[in-house]
Amino acid sequence: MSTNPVYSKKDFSSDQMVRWCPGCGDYSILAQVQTAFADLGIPREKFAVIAGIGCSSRFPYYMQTYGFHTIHGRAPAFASGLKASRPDLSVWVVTGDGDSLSIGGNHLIHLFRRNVDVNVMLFNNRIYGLTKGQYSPTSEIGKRTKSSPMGSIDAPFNPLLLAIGSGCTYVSRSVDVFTKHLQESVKKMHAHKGTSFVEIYQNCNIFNDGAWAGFTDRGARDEKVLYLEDGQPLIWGKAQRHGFVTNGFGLAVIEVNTPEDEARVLRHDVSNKVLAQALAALDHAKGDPVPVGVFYVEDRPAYDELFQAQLREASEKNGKGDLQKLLNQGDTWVVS
Amino acid sequence: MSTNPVYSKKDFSSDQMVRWCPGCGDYSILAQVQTAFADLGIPREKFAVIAGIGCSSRFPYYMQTYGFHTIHGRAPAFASGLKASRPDLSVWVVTGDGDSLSIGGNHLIHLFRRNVDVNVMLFNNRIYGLTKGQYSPTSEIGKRTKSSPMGSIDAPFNPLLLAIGSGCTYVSRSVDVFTKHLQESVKKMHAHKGTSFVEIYQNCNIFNDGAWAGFTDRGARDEKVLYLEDGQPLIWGKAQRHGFVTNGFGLAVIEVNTPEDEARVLRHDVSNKVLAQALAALDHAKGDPVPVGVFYVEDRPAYDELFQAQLREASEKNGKGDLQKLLNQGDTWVVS
Amino acid sequence: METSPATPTAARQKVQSVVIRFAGDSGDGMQLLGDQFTRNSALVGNDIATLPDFPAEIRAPAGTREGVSGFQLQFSSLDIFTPGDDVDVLVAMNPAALVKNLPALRKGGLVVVNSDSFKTGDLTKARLEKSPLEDGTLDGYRVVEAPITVTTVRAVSEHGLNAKQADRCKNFFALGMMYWLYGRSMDSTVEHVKRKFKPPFSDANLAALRAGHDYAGTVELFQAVYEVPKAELRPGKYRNITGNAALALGLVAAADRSGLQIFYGTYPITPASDILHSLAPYKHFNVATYQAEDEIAAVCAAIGASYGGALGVTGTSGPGVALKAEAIGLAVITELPLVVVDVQRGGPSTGLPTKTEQADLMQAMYGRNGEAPMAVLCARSPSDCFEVALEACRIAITYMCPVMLLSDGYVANGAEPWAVPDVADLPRFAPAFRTDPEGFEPYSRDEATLARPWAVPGTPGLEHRIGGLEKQHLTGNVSYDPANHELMCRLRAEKIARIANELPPTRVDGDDSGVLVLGWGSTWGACRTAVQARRDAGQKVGHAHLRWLNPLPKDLGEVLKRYDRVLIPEMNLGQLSKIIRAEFLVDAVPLTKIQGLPFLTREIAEAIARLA
Amino acid sequence: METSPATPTAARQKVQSVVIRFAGDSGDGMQLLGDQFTRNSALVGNDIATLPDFPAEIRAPAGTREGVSGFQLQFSSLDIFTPGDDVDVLVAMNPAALVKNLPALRKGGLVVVNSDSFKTGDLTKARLEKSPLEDGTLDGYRVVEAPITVTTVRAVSEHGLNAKQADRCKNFFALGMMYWLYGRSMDSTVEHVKRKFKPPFSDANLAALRAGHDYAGTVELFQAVYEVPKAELRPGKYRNITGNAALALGLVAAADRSGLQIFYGTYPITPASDILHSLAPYKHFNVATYQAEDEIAAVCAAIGASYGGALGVTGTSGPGVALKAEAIGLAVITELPLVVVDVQRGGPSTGLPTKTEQADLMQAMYGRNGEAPMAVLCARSPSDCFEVALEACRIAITYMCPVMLLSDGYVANGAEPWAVPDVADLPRFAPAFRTDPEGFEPYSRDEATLARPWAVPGTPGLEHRIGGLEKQHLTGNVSYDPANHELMCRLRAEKIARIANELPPTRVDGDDSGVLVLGWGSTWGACRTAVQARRDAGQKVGHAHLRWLNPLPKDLGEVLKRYDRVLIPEMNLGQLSKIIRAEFLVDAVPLTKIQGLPFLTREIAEAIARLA
Ligand SMILES: Cc1ncc(C[n+]2csc(CCOP(=O)(O)OP(=O)(O)O)c2C)c(N)n1
Ligand SMILES: Cc1ncc(C[n+]2csc(CCOP(=O)(O)OP(=O)(O)O)c2C)c(N)n1
Ligand code: SF4
Ligand code: SF4
Ligand SMILES: [Mg+2]
Ligand SMILES: [Mg+2]
Repeated sequence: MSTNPVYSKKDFSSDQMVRWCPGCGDYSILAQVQTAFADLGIPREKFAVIAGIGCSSRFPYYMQTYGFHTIHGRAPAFASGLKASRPDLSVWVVTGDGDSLSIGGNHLIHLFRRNVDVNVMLFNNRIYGLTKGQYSPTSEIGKRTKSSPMGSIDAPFNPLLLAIGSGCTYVSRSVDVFTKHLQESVKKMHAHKGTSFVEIYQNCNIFNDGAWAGFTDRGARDEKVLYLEDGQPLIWGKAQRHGFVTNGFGLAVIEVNTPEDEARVLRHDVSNKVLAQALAALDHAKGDPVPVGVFYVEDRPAYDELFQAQLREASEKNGKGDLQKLLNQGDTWVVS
Repeated sequence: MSTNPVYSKKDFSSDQMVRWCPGCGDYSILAQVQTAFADLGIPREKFAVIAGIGCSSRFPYYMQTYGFHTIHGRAPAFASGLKASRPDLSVWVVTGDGDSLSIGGNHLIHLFRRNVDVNVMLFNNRIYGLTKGQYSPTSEIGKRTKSSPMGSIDAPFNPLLLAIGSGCTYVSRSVDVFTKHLQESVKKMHAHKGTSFVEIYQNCNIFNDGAWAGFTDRGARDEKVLYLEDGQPLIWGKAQRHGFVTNGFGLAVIEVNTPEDEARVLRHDVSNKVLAQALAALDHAKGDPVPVGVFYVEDRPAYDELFQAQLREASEKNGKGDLQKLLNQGDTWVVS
Repeated sequence: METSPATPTAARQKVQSVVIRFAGDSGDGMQLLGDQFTRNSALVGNDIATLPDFPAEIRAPAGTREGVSGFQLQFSSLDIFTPGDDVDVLVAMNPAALVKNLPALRKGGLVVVNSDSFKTGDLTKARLEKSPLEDGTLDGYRVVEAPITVTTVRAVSEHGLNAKQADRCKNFFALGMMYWLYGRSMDSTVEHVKRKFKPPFSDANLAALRAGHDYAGTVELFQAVYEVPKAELRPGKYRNITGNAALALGLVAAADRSGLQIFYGTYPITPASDILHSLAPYKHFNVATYQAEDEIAAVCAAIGASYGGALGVTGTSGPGVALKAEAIGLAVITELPLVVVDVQRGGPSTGLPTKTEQADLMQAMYGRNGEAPMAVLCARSPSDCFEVALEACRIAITYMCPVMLLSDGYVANGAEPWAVPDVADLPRFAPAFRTDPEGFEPYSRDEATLARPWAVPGTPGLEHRIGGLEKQHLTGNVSYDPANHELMCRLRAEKIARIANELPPTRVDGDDSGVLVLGWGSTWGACRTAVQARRDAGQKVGHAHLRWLNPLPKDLGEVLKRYDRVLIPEMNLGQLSKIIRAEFLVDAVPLTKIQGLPFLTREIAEAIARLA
Repeated sequence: METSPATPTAARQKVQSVVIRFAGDSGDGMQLLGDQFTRNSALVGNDIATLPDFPAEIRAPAGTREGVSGFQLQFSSLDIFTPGDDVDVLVAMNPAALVKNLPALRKGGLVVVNSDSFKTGDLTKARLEKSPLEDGTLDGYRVVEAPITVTTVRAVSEHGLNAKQADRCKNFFALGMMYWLYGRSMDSTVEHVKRKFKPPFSDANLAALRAGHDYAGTVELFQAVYEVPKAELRPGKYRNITGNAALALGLVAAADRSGLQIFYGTYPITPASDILHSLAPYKHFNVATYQAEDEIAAVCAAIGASYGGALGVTGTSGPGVALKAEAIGLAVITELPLVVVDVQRGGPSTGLPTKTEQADLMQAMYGRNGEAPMAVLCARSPSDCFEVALEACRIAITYMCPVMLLSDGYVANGAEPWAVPDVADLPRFAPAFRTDPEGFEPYSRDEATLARPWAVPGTPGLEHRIGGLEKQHLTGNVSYDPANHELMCRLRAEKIARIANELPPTRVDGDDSGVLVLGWGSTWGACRTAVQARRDAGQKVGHAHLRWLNPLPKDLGEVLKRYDRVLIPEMNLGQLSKIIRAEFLVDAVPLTKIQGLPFLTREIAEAIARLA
């Protein structure tokens, strides 16, 4: 492609009726992704959006790109095969907290360790939406649902800690209603070579309304959200008066009143895995701020590049295979 | 049980011929586990040893306990069901790096997050033994095997980081030939309520001989291994002259020559997750020492306890269910 | 139980059976409406059969055809077995509901529409250019247009609801109209509303209900009031029950009758999830539920529980059964009890998740590697799910084997009156756990059933190992011996075959010659009604309906031989037909339908007629 | 190619066929021994067929019965199709190998034992109380006791090996003895040793080889030297090939002939892993291999690659197929090309992983939820795997559908001579990818094959969505329409049925009446030999052997009708029998064997005779 096409959001809207419940957070995510894709400067036909099963996983139907609505939990596996053999495509996985972390957990962590150049958007609404409201692997302990009338007893995953723990090279977080932030998140993922992961806090207004409201509501946002920027001090709050400092081998909060305070504050470093793990472990329920943005970035070869490199190298070393020669190999004898 | 039976190792040896290759590290592990079990003071019939498929997973056959050689990768799921409904049993999972981290990854991480009181021993030989030597999810990049003649391109998992990242509450490491250490590891796991995990470095002398020799050989051991003890300084080496100190948000090595040096050295704290992650991330291939022992311990309720508590609570609240009443419930009417 | 009926102003006519369908947007409360009318019909002594029809989406866009939710009910003074082929009365809350459901209405039938919902915007959402009220669409039907929205809103105005809340009361208005039309007391619904809603919603709903009732009487919407007399039902206590609820109760009963904990390991999937939802509150009945990370873990956890001496049960739908296949094979070779419930839905793959189908029979029979024979039985109707669940558990424990229980979306979500059984009449089947170490061999067998002993961890002196490798006869040690493998394969097959020893002779309704209709599962009602219809028309027809598919009843071959022709109706492409043909070399004629919908009685009756 | 034979001192006798079995500890190098003798036999122009037999353990304890590794070879001057029923010569390196394999030796057969390995310790390991050399066990056989260990160690003494290394040369000593016995040139092995071993091992092995040869001649161990003359084979270039290797080459050929990348996604499992091992080095043939985290990921990655325009192939054994079931259903409904290779092994569950069986046929046909028809074909012999792999790929691409290729442990590990094909004779089948946006509909269909267009990501203007929900005819949009579902279910079935249009008429060897032996897969050689034997005995017998199991050949019903009786030999409990009976209502007689071992010719011949 010599000149890149100019797109608008509309170019990425398919002709299919969007069928999420009115008010579902998925609508905003769809809009932000369409907007962001239009800005990426890649021909539309080069996008492949792969999903599992769930409300969130219906996403591909609404994108005017190539799309594959596969089976429950396996999207990372389909995406891995596709990207390995078609590195020219921009491959995106859309998944829910049930799809990716319940049935699909294994494929997700293997995608991460292999570092296939696929972008994963996990819509976390802490519930199974499509099957009408059972607790999910991100639901909080004690959650009462139809399948847990006395409260769930399964401790939730922390998706970011799981991602880092399994070797993901790009780990980030955004929120359905943080429109600009989400658009930027999507664009940055695209720029990273290797698996990029974003956990998107998404509201399911039918079965788990307000799951994230404590810090995503307009009122709470400014006070509770810690916007991560590489190299910037870890400061948050409306008045920017809270900051993190190191404390032994951990984080402690200080009040940031003076320039000296500010100097003490830790600066975010996306290459520091231990710091990323500490930030990912923060818990809103315990009064911690909620970091959004990029937690961790690591530079290591993408699986699909290595895969293609071996194919190339084999051909360079041996020449393009000659089938007849191959068949004739080994201990042959002639009967005449 | 009023008096606990007194056992010796022999009491835990079954009558089945042990069929691992001569020289396999599994023999030592078997011996240490049998020895440790004999010391635990639980009646023999209370042990259930559950395994998947692999050389390592044949372990149950050789234990004179209840044993279940299940299917590939699923042992944690069988064990979860068993322990949830039979909390009186001491349930052990034996698995290999392929069984637990390749096909079985999802069940393992879900066991960890649920914190079912099951003890998991992962025999890590960095290879698929039973299927005759393909690379595994812990094999190093570039490993040449029958299935990766040009070298494998899949980055390995770090099993301990994965365990911590998925919420495991007891994370430890030992080595097949560290006989006493391994026995102690097994006993400590038993004492922990909740999922206990030990990664056991195991030598497969047929398909991956010497995978760990760099620090498990008698010569190298004293210099390379960092024995973790809660509350003790992180010091290692034959002369005990290397130590870890905090460095920003990370670990740095110093030479420990003076008492002041020693005072600077970080003390191990099994309750510090961030520290555990930093220690687990150490890489022998990069010249780091190899920690063995307990990395991390967290105290949170075990799944099976919560599971049983709900059953009990329901009966206490509602009384033992009366079936006839239940059937008669709802909108009934009488036809006469 | 009958309470005083409202006094209708119109003429009173008796009819035998009525089929009514409520259709509206999924937000319109059609299922509630249907449930209430069903319950009311049961209380007046009618026999009933229902068929709900949900959209696949949680909340499809309002007013669209995709968002239409329906509920069909047949109530009758006769014994009925289906929700009816042709709808007599269609209540349509919006244009989408009208056009989508009109094809089911019989010519001359009554259609009641909410005339307030036929504005241009409503028509657009339903992808209509003209209003069906005006373009002749409804020619040939009796049409009653009622301004349901406006009248409801007016009726509830004093209760202080906002516009949206007021609008949501209109299902009760429609219900009131229907109660008037069938001369019903509204007491049962009044009671329900008081119990389930809080003020001001309870009051508003009741106001809407009464308004609908009054409106129907006042404006003389209908020419007559219809009455469906009581049916002659077997005396007893009845309740209306869905298949999934009955299946759950069957499992609870199994816990009671066996004295075992039922361990229900599952992963949510439509249309099986409601079994989990039903069971979860029954922990005090020694029923434990375990929501696993996926279907594989669910069945493995259930097997783990069975290994420990509970009865492991796992419920799912077709795609989940596919995932469980490998583990079921392990249950086959380790000979542990296990019940696998498959609430079948439209396939292949994700298919039509909210629709019904019977296309997992072959998967149940053969969907595993190697020779892995499994007991398979099926439920014919909602209330039959109770009995079948109990029977599946009993067989699993008695024979130490996995059992597949086939239900389907139709049976699972449909409801019918259920004569509540007396617990004392239910079989007991407490297992005899092995405890004696003397002469213990893990793979010795019971002479009659070929079951091996159930020796659970914790039993002193019985420590032993089991697993997925071939077992040596008696000792259970791993064995690669060729003759032993053959022996064990045949023993496992023979064990399942022996279940037939305790099956009752095949019951055949109707004639002993002519055409035999051989059915299984949820086609029961349609088969039965069709056979009756053809017999009434003078054709010689018999009807046998299989509960057990593996093993088949011992006398089935004999039964088949008596007939000139055998017709096998199935909601698939002919799976039971294949089994019957292979087994008995009978040229059975398949009648297949694969539309996500149950058979109409007529479809089967016509096929029978063609074989005359 | 024949090189100068050694000059034997004993009499020279011609024989038609010889069956020889080498048996020893798994550490004794029996497979290498067998391979060398096989190759040598091929080079002298014999027809050959082999059967290796490994223990399940990697290294079972030395000297035990469980650790015995065997290799059977038939070499013949006739066209042969099996490794032979009865062993003429048994070479047993230790007591365990002797007692385990003696039952296969024909009465009067020759047994060569390593007399150095019958010490008390050896006997104990083999669970023997007395030495079989002394207790009459060998009465009725011709016994040659040779001090193989001692003589080998002596022979290699000058090469500086340690005791263990020296001991490991004894397979070459035994090989030398056999070369003498059959008057063979040892050149091929000498060459092999020089190529594959480094000094001092090469020299030691050669010394052992010569010592064995010399020993046999010097001590006049045998009464005669036997010669098996050249067979009359079809002229051409031959190589000896195992089924797994041939299958891998078939896939490489498919990459060449289709112009597509073959993407082999797999997870190791016995006995399929060797396909991966064979393919991995062929990256320069546009064959990519992907070792996935499990079987589910393997098939999904392969489907992902097919979606992108490669040909996805996934290989496994029975338990792996079970795990792939759900994803195969997705390939069925999305109508993407996919080849699934099932190298069948003993089941159920983990079963007998290193043994052969044909018990996954029903799983291949039906092991998925819903109506999910799949093309199924099978390989009859090691070299047939090449053709079948090529054909599976061609059909998958031509019909846009998943194809199941059934191999088994016997075919996969067995070897036979393969007439190397001329690449120019192989079919080409480059797919026509859709690129024209004009009138593009993802679910429009080719008139003949019903294939839908293959429109891959990256093609401008063809952006569209596919998935596992039911598809609307032509547009491919999600559709819950009942009639559409029925249409699509029938179209998917019809597409598979149409493959039969291009299948050749069923080939029947032998007679046109009497008994028809209908086989499939690896029973081919035994069926063929048995039919020949019975015809030689005067019975009227025909033999048809199916390559395609779904669809069946169109003329099969006609063929079956010609015969009085149909016999279906299978290594399972009668799976093809069920299919044939259901399809044709023919009272086919199953001949079943489920021992992890192939049929003996005799077993089939006797069954044929019983039907006379
Ligand atoms: C094999 C299989 N098992 C179960 C299901 C049922 N199912 C569909 S989506 C889903 C969970 C959806 O939750 P999530 O991924 O969080 O998506 P959401 O609907 O919340 O966006 C389940 C259990 C299925 N479709 N396939
Ligand atoms: C479903 C299934 N897939 C594949 C296999 C084959 N298989 C058996 S063990 C194994 C891997 C073993 O590796 P690991 O767990 O590391 O155990 P080790 O033999 O090294 O102790 C594989 C791939 C199987 N038995 N079942
Ligand atoms: S159920 Fe929840 S997640 Fe699903 S579409 Fe509705 S609001 Fe969104
Ligand atoms: S193959 Fe390796 S892991 Fe397996 S038994 Fe042999 S030495 Fe041990
Ligand atoms: Mg969700
Ligand atoms: Mg391993």
